[in-house]
Amino acid sequence: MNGYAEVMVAFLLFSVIFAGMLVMSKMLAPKNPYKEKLDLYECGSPILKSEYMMDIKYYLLAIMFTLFDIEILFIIPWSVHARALGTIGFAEIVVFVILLFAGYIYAYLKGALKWQ
Amino acid sequence: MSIESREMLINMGPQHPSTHGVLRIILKLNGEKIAASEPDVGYLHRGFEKLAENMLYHQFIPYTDRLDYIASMNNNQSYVIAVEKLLGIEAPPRAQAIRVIMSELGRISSHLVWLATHALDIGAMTVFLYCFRERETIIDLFEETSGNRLNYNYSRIGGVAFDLPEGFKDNLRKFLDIFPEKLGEYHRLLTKNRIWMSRTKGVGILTREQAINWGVSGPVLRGSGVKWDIRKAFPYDGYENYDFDIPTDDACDVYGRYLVRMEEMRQSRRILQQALKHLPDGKVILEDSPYVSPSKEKIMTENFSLMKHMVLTIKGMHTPIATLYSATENPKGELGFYIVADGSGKPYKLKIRAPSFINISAMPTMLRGNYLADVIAVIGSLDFVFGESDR
Amino acid sequence: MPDTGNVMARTVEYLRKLYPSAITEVERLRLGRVRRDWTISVKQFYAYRILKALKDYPEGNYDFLVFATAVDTQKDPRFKLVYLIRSIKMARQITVEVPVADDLPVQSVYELWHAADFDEREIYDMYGIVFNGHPNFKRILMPEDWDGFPLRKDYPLKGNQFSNTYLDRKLPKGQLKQSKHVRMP
Amino acid sequence: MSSGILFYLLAFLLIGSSLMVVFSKDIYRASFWLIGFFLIFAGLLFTLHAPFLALAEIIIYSGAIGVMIIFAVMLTGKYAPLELNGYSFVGILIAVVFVTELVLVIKQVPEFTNFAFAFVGGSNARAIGISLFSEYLLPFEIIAILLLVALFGAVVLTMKRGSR
Amino acid sequence: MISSTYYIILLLILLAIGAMGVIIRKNFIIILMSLEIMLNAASGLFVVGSGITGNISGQMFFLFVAAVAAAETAVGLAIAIVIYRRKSSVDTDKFRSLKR
Amino acid sequence: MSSETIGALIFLVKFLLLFVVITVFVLIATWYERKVIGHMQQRIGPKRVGWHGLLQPVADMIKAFFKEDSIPRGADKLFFWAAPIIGTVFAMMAAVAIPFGPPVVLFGRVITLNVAHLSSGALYVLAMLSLVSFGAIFAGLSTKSKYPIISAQREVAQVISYELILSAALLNSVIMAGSLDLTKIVEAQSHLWFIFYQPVAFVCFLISMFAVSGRVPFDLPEAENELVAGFMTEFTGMKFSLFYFAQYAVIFTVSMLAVILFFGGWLGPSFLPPVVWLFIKWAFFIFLYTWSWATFPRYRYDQLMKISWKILLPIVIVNILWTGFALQFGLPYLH
Amino acid sequence: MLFKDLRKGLAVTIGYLFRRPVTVQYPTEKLIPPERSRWRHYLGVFPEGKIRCIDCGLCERVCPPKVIKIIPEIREDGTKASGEYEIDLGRCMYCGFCVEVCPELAILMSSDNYEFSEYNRDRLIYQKEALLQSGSLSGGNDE
Amino acid sequence: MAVENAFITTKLDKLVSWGRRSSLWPMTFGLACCAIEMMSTGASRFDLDRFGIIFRASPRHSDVIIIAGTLTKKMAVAARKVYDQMPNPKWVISMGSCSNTGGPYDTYSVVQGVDTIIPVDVYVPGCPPSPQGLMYGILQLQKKIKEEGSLNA
Repeated sequence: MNGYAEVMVAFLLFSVIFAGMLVMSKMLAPKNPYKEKLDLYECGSPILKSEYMMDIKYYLLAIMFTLFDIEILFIIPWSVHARALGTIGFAEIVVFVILLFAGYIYAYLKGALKWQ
Repeated sequence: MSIESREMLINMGPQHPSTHGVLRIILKLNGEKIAASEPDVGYLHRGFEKLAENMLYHQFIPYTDRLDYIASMNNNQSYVIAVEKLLGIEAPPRAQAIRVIMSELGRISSHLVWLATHALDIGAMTVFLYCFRERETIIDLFEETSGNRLNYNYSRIGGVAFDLPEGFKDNLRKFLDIFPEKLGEYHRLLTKNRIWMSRTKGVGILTREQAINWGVSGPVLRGSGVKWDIRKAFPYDGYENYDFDIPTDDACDVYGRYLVRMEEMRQSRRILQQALKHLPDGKVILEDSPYVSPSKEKIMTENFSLMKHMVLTIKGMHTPIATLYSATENPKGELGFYIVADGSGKPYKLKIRAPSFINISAMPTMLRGNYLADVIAVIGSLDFVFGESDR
Repeated sequence: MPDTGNVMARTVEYLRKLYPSAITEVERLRLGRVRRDWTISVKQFYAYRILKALKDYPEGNYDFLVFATAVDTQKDPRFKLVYLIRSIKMARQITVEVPVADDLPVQSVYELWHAADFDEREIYDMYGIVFNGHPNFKRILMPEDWDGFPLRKDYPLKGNQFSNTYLDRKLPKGQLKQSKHVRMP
Repeated sequence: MSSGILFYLLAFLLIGSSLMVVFSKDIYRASFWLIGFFLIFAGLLFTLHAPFLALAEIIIYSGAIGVMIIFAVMLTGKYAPLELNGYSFVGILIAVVFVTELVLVIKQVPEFTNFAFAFVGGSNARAIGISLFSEYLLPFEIIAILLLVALFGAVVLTMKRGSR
Repeated sequence: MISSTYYIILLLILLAIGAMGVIIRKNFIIILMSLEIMLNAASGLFVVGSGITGNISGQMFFLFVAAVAAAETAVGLAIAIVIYRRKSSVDTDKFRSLKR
Repeated sequence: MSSETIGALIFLVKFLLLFVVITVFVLIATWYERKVIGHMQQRIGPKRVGWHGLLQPVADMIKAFFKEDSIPRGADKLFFWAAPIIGTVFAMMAAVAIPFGPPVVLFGRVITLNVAHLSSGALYVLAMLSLVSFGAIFAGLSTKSKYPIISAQREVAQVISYELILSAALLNSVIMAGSLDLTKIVEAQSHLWFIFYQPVAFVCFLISMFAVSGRVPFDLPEAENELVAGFMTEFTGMKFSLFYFAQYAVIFTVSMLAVILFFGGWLGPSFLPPVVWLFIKWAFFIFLYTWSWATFPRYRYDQLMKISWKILLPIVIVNILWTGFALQFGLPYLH
Repeated sequence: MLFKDLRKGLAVTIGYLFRRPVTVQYPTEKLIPPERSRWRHYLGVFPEGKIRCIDCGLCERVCPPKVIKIIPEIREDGTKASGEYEIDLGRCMYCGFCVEVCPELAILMSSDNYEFSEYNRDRLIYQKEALLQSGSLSGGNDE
Repeated sequence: MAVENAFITTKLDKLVSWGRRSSLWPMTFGLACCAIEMMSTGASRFDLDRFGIIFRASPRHSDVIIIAGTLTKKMAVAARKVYDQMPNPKWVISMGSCSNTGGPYDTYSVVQGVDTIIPVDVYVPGCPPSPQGLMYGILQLQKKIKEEGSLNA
């Protein structure tokens, strides 16, 4: 066993426990739904119909997050072995990081990280 | 932004934790940025002006408490001064000094509530509780003087209702001694705090010209760098005898208004100290004026006094036929009463110039281009009260 | 502090020179000790121009609109608009009264003082006087579907009937606790 | 025995969730099921004794790509009409034929059951590290350049006009 | 016991489902999602192969595919968003050409 | 009994123990937090329900359990049910890999003091923490209500920004220890805690810790004064409580992680058992959460992003390179 | 030093952690309101037990929200006697004008009787019998 | 069996009722003057947290709504809506004269008593009620919940 079977079983157990809690609560609690109760909450005012549109910069953030996440994921194999991989490995990582940082600086200069 | 985004309409209020009561703002959001906003007031419109037209002058005093219910003493004083001016009388010096003490205490207490809610809105929860802790001390002073915790009904036409209770001066002195330390605590928690500064600096800008054009008053006007204070410009109740400064700030933003109010609390303390030192002796209400009921002892013993008392209570007093506007510097700004008197015991018309009402109208200007989270900072810095705004 | 009368007198003189027939009445009642502002009555036709002239008054702009309101005089013309304008520089204020009729729209002063924004809406809300040229003209204090103008003298204090479909709806079954009639021990 | 149950459960969930993705009308739901798919796929990789890859799957696919997709949906619209016409049935048919063919081919591949062996270097991450910095140096750097270019592309696409 | 064949068949089915999605759906984002399923299934086959051959290379390829998938999704979704902003639709039928 | 059955039993016992520990922690923590913050504000906090209000969380839970569960019209029922479960389950799952002490030998078996002993434990915890936010995201998307949607978007943006810093800061400890195994990371600190080698990484970790668990000054997604209750606005009763549960479980895990990565985990003088040392250090972080809640205002989200992307990210990446450099060339800075 | 601004704030909050709370723990310990406090009304009586009120109606007239209702009782011999006296405490604004104008000290307000919540709105209308008691009507809480 | 069942039910009933009254979360519905006193009650001097009361902003999380202040006709719709949106079981405390009966504002724009809009459980008189008065009202509500029983709510 490498521990991951336990993880999966724990996942199942937790899901069952928490879903069970919700279902139990639903069964035992009083119910009295009616039209007005089920209205969306909007501070007591009549609901203004419109769709929420997000700022596109968030999407750029998500992209940058993805790229840096991958970077970190690729650094991890080196990090557990950093000493053994020696100077070559370190140089590799430096080049790798610098390449991604170039992208970071590009995005920075392009104003992707500007908020005002 | 390169690509045009569509806008979202969102309701903030009337039931919202940070709209200080019942303000409703309709925000047009572009992402989280505010493209436009429209304040919708009137959720606490109670018909004060109509009520006043159906009420004797003195009966309306308790209602003025409920205008700006955070600084009831100031409202009392403002209304009573307006009526006194209309009648051409003036309260005795001791009464004036007591009113000054009360209104400055009211100013501190109001600013404490402002700081409490402002800080709570921006997330500093503890400041809220600290401010209310100090406010309780002031409330205690008010309660032992006037008999109520919030709506004091203390000022009377021609003076104040009661003299100061025993031990009041000591209690007040004690409060004034500890207050700077507490004020220092708030400063340490907020003023130089990087989070607080980043949340308030450069937010909700209202330039000098805009401030004047929008007719804002009080700390909001002074936070925009206009040195204007009714206490200095049109002194009342002997304010010309006190030595105090009018703090202003040229930053024109939320932080500037914050600093102005914090400094105002210090100045109020200064005035209070002077008032305490030079508190005159004597009567607290005019006794032989035709507009003022005699004291209780006289009513219970003298027949003539009883008659006068009954007439004043039932029919009210004869006023000159005149119109008048009188304003005082309330914690929120310039609170004015415009009275049209027709000679009867009831005002023909009473217009209340509510500072909050006008200050709210300047809000869309301050909000444009800011973030959703800044709305609450701006609301906090405007410090309005709906009892007064909606009347 | 310069003498009050002189500044005000100069202001009125200036206005008179500009629009000779505009000002019908000048009132400088001294009540009590501390009244310093004058009141001028202006014909409705000239009202906007007079106000504009006051705003641009060379000696010190009357750039601060303290408030605007109306009075239901129950005479003819029925209403009287009241503007109180202040010059922050000179620390002076002047009241401008404009008698207006019930049904004639009035020129909005929003462009001169944005402070009139809410005040004019309030006047409309309370008295039913309509303003032209206001950017967002609708009721402000009362609900949009309110009937009548409360501060008119013929409006009863307790108001007229108000009904709202949302409120008139009965509470759903099992909801009403009847707290009004059940006496708890 | 138990690993058999686990496999069938995972297989069922994988196929179910991928079908939900393909046939859902609401893109939010589709992204929900897609993230679920990634998670279950990570479970499958666990059973293949590739824990590092499973975690990579969770971090990259569920974490990063899932977030990107949710953002994209928030930026566009929610509903995607699902119209099935003759054209799409051809698509389904092609898919089915494709599968059967491949399954027939698979019959030739030798069976193999013991996935639980260790690679050179002990733990999964370590083995990958050694391999990455010896054999796969060049692809590693190319990946960096690819990511860089992707970032350029995304920035150029979304911030094109008048960003200043 | 579960042998590699089971894994391969499962992954092939997933691949087919992904392909089906790419073919029948018209929404660009859903197509991208289906593509992700296909990529997953394909790289999963690499991992199974790595197990069979006892060579870590298969797992390496999984990582590389993941990186490529991320890059592809990033750019693909960016394109989808740009197109949506222009044509307010992400329906593939509506943008046969990337021109305006 | 076969060895497998015993293994399964041990697993079950450990699992239940973890569940109980976290549940008790969540219950106690809500009480403790209200009490401590109360005293910081010169008031008392829960007092009247049970001894010094100790039963307060229990009462809250019972009430929430028997509260009506209403789902707004037009809400996505699947998301509405799934979101609280996702949040809680993954928060708990993250705790599964946390070791509470060195492995012990009992009945001739080596028993690790975590529910699942994983060779890439650190990475696993990170992966699970990144999944917790999906609970909040789907909760926000579940209705067409506006405040929750804004909140969901803030949650995503915040989590992606700070997940990165968290993992990069964590990487420093991994590089130092040369392993992803949390037990080994602790063992590697036996002569000096990593906080002394990596103060910068620790500060970054600390900041992102607050952000990931969504507490003051980074509690933007549920900023009560702006967004009413954020993504939880439309959730009632038990579902709402589960979100709280998830938040505290995350706090539990992240604080544990901080102790393990930088403060030498359960290492300490031997007059106390290791587990006690672990919990003492951990309690400091829990107190830190309360303390900062009592003191700080909250940031605006663009400032939050700015801190993460413009300040912390370059620092933490450079720090990784520096750590690698120091490791390669054996600068006196290390060992 | 680093983060000086933040540390200053933190010092303030932790400083209070060990100080005595200012809380008044209400049901067990109560804050006594000062003498002038205006809470529930009661009617003044002469030492011999006769009600002081002479039905002059001043309080009825002065009351701004008009919550006092007096219906005088005319005795057969023509003299006025104290009739019905009713205050709607649910509407009262506790301004104290009634106490202030009363020439006979006949209506007073208790300074410490603020505990009179009711389950029913009608019970807040206090008749003469209730107004003669200065204690609480609904009985204090159990603790 | 039935007896045992009834026994369990009453036990459970008591437990649930205890939970509900020990954790009354009011919603922030401050309207006017009374709101300030409500805030004071929550602040350090009086500290509602002792009773397990914390204010929530969303009606979905709250059990009791304290109508603190004048309810005008314009606001009544919002009040009703917010009340509607609270999940069962729910209670209403009417705080202060204005919300009890309309108070001193017998005018065209004020609702004459909250109970014309929503059912009220406890009326707290005062203008505004002192914090201790409000706490007394809350204790009365707790008493009422205790007597009401819970499972049929």
